[in-house]
Amino acid sequence: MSIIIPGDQLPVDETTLNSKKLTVGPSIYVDPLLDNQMTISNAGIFTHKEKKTKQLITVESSSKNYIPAVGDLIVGTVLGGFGEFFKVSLSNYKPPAILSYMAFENATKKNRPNLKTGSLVYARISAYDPNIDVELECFNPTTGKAEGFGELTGGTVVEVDLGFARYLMFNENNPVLEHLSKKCQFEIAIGVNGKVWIKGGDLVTTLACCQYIEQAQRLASGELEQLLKKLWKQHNI
Amino acid sequence: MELDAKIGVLNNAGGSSEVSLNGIKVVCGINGPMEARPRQELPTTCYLEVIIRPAIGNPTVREKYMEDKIKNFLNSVIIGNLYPRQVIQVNLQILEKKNNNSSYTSDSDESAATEDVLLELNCCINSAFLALVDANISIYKAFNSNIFTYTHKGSLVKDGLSEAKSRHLVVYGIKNNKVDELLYGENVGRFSEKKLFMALERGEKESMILHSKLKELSVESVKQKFVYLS
Amino acid sequence: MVKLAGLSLNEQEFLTDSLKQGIRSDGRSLDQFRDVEITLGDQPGYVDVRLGKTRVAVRVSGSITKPYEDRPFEGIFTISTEIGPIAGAFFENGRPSDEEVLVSRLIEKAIKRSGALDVEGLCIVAGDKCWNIRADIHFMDFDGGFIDASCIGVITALQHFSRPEVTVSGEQVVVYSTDEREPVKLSILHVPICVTFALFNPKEKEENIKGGADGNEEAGEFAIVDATMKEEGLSNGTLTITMNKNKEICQISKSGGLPAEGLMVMDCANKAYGIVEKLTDQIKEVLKQ
Amino acid sequence: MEIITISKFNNNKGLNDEDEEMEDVSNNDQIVTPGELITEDTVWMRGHGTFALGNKTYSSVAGTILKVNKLLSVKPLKGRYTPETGDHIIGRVIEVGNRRWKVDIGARSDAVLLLGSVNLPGGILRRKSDTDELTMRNMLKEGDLLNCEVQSLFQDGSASLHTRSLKYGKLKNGIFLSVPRSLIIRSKNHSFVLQGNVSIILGVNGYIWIYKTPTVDNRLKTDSTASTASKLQSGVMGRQSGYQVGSGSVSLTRLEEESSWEIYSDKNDENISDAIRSNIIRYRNAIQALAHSQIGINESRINMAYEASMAYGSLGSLTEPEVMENISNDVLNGEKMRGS
Amino acid sequence: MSNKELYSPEGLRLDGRRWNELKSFTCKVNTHQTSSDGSSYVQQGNTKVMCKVNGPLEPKSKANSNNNNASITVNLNIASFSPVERRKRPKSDRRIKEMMTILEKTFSETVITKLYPRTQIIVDCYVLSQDGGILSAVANSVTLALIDAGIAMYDFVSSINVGLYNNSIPILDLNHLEEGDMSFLTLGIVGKSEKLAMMLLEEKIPFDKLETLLGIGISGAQRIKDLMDEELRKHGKLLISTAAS
Repeated sequence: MSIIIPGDQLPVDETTLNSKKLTVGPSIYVDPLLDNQMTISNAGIFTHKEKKTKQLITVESSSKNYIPAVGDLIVGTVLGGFGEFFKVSLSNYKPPAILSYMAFENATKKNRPNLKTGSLVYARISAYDPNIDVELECFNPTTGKAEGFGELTGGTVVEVDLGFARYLMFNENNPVLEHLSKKCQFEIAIGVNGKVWIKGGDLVTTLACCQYIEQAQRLASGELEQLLKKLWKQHNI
Repeated sequence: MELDAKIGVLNNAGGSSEVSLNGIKVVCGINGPMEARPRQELPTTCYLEVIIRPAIGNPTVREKYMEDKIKNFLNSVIIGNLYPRQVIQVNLQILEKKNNNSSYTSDSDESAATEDVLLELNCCINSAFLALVDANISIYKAFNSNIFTYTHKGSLVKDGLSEAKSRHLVVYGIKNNKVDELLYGENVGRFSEKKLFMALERGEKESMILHSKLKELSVESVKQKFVYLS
Repeated sequence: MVKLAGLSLNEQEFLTDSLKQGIRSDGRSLDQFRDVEITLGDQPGYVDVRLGKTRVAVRVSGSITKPYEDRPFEGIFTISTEIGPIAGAFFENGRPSDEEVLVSRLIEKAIKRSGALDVEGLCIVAGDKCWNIRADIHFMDFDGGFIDASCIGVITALQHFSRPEVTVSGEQVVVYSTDEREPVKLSILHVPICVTFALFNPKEKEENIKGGADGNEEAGEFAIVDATMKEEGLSNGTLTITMNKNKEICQISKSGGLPAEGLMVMDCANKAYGIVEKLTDQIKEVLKQ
Repeated sequence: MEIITISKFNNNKGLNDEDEEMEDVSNNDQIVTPGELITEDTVWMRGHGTFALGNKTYSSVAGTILKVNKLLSVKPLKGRYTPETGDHIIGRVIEVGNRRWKVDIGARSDAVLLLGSVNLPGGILRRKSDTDELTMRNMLKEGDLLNCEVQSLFQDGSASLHTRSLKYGKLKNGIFLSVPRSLIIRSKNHSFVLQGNVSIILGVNGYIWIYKTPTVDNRLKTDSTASTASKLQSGVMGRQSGYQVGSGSVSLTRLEEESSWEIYSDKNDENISDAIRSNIIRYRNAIQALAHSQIGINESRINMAYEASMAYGSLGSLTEPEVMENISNDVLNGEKMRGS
Repeated sequence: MSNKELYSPEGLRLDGRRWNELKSFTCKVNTHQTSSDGSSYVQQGNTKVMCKVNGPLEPKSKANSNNNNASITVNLNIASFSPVERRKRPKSDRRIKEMMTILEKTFSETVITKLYPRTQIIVDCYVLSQDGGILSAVANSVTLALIDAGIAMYDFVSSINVGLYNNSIPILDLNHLEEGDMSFLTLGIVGKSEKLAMMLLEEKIPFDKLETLLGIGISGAQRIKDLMDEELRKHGKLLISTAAS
């Protein structure tokens, strides 16, 4: 694991970078004023992936500050309906995103989705530009089917660091959920905006799952089993 | 004096740090970037709101002065165009301040108070760096701040809390593991041009030393954030 | 206290449902106070209090000034309670909300008006010179319970603080530095502790107002001790009771909110006393070190 | 002075009378106050002014019990105006918005008057154009008073108004007066021509407009104002002699010629004589006297109060509390005499 | 005037009342019919308070607009001539702000706010003369004015204060001399129940006295409720007799 912070040098030398087509991920700032010089702007884990014709450098950082990107799956809170769309909050104190009434399965002008203020939705970011509103959709635009998107009923939400949310999302066999799934049944929707929706069979299970996810992000994978045992004992499940 | 610091001390803030240096203890909490109120909104870049609160009493012009200095300086470091129409709020709470007899103040302490400004700025800037890294806000370069003092005998010391002829605050930016440029300087007292340059030169060296310490802290905090990978 | 920024219906429902079953999301029982962590600073009068994720730092300081004209034999004691955005982005800078005014009034009543600090002992020269003791409360991190935490902070810091010795010879007032003479502790008359309850009404409002009366079924209101931010935001009102170990009530404040049965208030007061006893002992223990 | 706060009642059908003899509610002058138990009988549907818990129905306002079939409600003694479709009211423009005006009608929320709901200057058959949208402020601007009707209600109870009739529109040549709306008695007609060359509009919302009766004098003038006035006048006359639905309506062709910019003019007539002016004031003060004593206001009472006020020469003296009480006593006494 | 004969051995107070006797209570409603939707005047001994209610109406600013409920704004003006010694209090005074917040939070629970979404109810209170129990008198006058305005409420809020003399004898409905000399509890109850809508104790009392004070305060407040109710009915009868068409 190579951790770098601002002020560090890129751990890859220039000749390698120039050898293949390079894609630069977030947290590395390419300064247009300084001859596209690359500098490290955030602290995180550096990765350099090389393929036959191209290469990728990124810095994986974790924080509570979510910056939207097209294609991200998020858990959002509906702030209200306004004319033709809902406003949805992705994270507190950030400008809300827009979810059109038409961006649902089977939605027509007549058949409007019914979402109350304060309800949760699982949605995909369909358009993003820092200068305009973020747009969301609750269906797969190619098939027109919901495919798991839409309102999340019941359950509750745990807020986790963004890095952890991505880790849960993109590592299919991650030990965190693996362990939990052996213990109980649950539904989960992971938003890369740091919100994880969980619903267990009953209230106590949901609560235990919440506490587990919340505490798991501060533990090494070896300690997970112990945490689970402790929580389940505590709640007498 | 040794810098003592912790990262991620607050829960509500997006990033935070607690730094003790030269008898001053500062907590920095950063909120944001978040949606700007209309009067703060800047179309292409982020609006920085710096709030400093003193350990004792209500904020005065002294705090306003420091807020302004730090705001101007941070504006040159944060990559603002990544956060258009948003606000980044930098809160600095001074918790402890060790002058001769901190728990007792009287009106005659005013002159000492102006000298303290440099010491407090010094601590605030270092604290702000750690908090920015913790908050994952993009910056052009790393930075840190040091204070140098010319004693009445004319020798140059780092920090130096006792009476001094002049005091120099030096902030260098660090990029690609090298001292990049002088970002900010502030001086009080009487000194010659030559002495100033000497202090700056010393600053360059000390800056790298301090940076390695801050780096160590930052790396440790990143490790902690990704502990679940281990 | 704080608007429920972004708390979804699902979360609200989940929280109230759990509370109805007597379960809290941090594993406490309904009438359990969070563990209090009190850290004394190197300097006298500096205390750091943590109540769960809530963090409050209190700084007590002293200076010599002229007493108020209508109270020439008393020193001055002020408590500053400004909540800045460092405690959470929902607090605005420099503009106290109604809630913040309530917090500051409450702390003032609990500590200053209840006479916890002997202000007469702060007089140096009657009508001319006295000590001005100031407690600055720095609210650092908010997760409910600001009142309770700051009360603990202030009362601990007052006991931790010591002022320099002064002597009066004629017109002259001499202040001795801490090296010259042992500094003097303040005289604390009693140790008030605040306990805040959050009130919940799981049923309809009609039930709360008319339930119980006229032979209707029992209303279901209940109170929980030391609410977190989310719990506080969901509650229908708060009740703060300030007591000391001598079984004196220093202050009660139920500023509107859910109407509560008199019996429930008595019940809360009884619970509060148990907590007050425990916290007073803890503070004593901390100060011994 | 113990007051029994729990009162029960049985209805005339004698559905539920296990207790001793109970009062009959339909006499309508029993007062209930908030929190008071009205009935434990579940046959009633709960209407406005009540709330319920279990079987019990409580009053939420101070007022009188009102039963309509199985609907039980409490009519508050007082309260803000609640618009109903067809109400003839007076409103004040407070905001010019996007193709609509916001109008204060003394209700819980402001009403809207859509651009499409007014007579456009220059003929009713004209379609509204973009120019109209841009010149809305030339028709009605902030502060203007309107004579209008509630066209429909939105879901949240706020009103949409219209002025698409010649009797409605912008008001001039008079003064405004506001009285508690509970004092205005709903009737089929709310505008009257009074003696002394004065006309009055009693808005159902408690807003009143007293103005010079439009005269036929300027008939000789050749502009369209004259014809407007004359036709208005004839319309009013028609109503006076037994108003019937439909008789006041005006044919489209006439509307066309009358709907000129003149109807939105800000200028008062030049020839409002001092006599008319003082008559207007006298009516105003007479109505105020009625309102002072909480007496319901209708045409005949206004006339009686006006006559009673004649006993006092100075208009200013009419605002003195004793005088106001005297006037209203006179009205009430006069009514009794007539009634007996 | 220190701890002297506030309460004589014969059981009489400075103004001749017994320990459980209320100050003379008078109230009127509909006192300002042209400038408000509902208004009231309450006199408790020498404490005189007047209150005007306007609303529910379109909110003056977006901040006061709530999609589900009416928002209640209370303004409290304490006239500088109202105390015995003339004294000006700025409106920003924290004590006044505290009282306003308490009133707002109290009445937000008793007014059926869900009936009036996106509206604002503005309550203006004026203290004309002070002789103890301001908060109580103001709360009572707000109740009356809200009812007069025809605003739907679950029930009355009636309020009174009760003091503790010499840490032993409870005394109901204090005047300002008594207030200055003893700890007292101000409470407001809902209707004729024992439910406390608001409760405020600002100085020390022994814990075991709390129950007594609460009990006496609650019955005092219930009595006030009766008196207000009576006045409302009287006023209502009068209205019906004159306004009938």
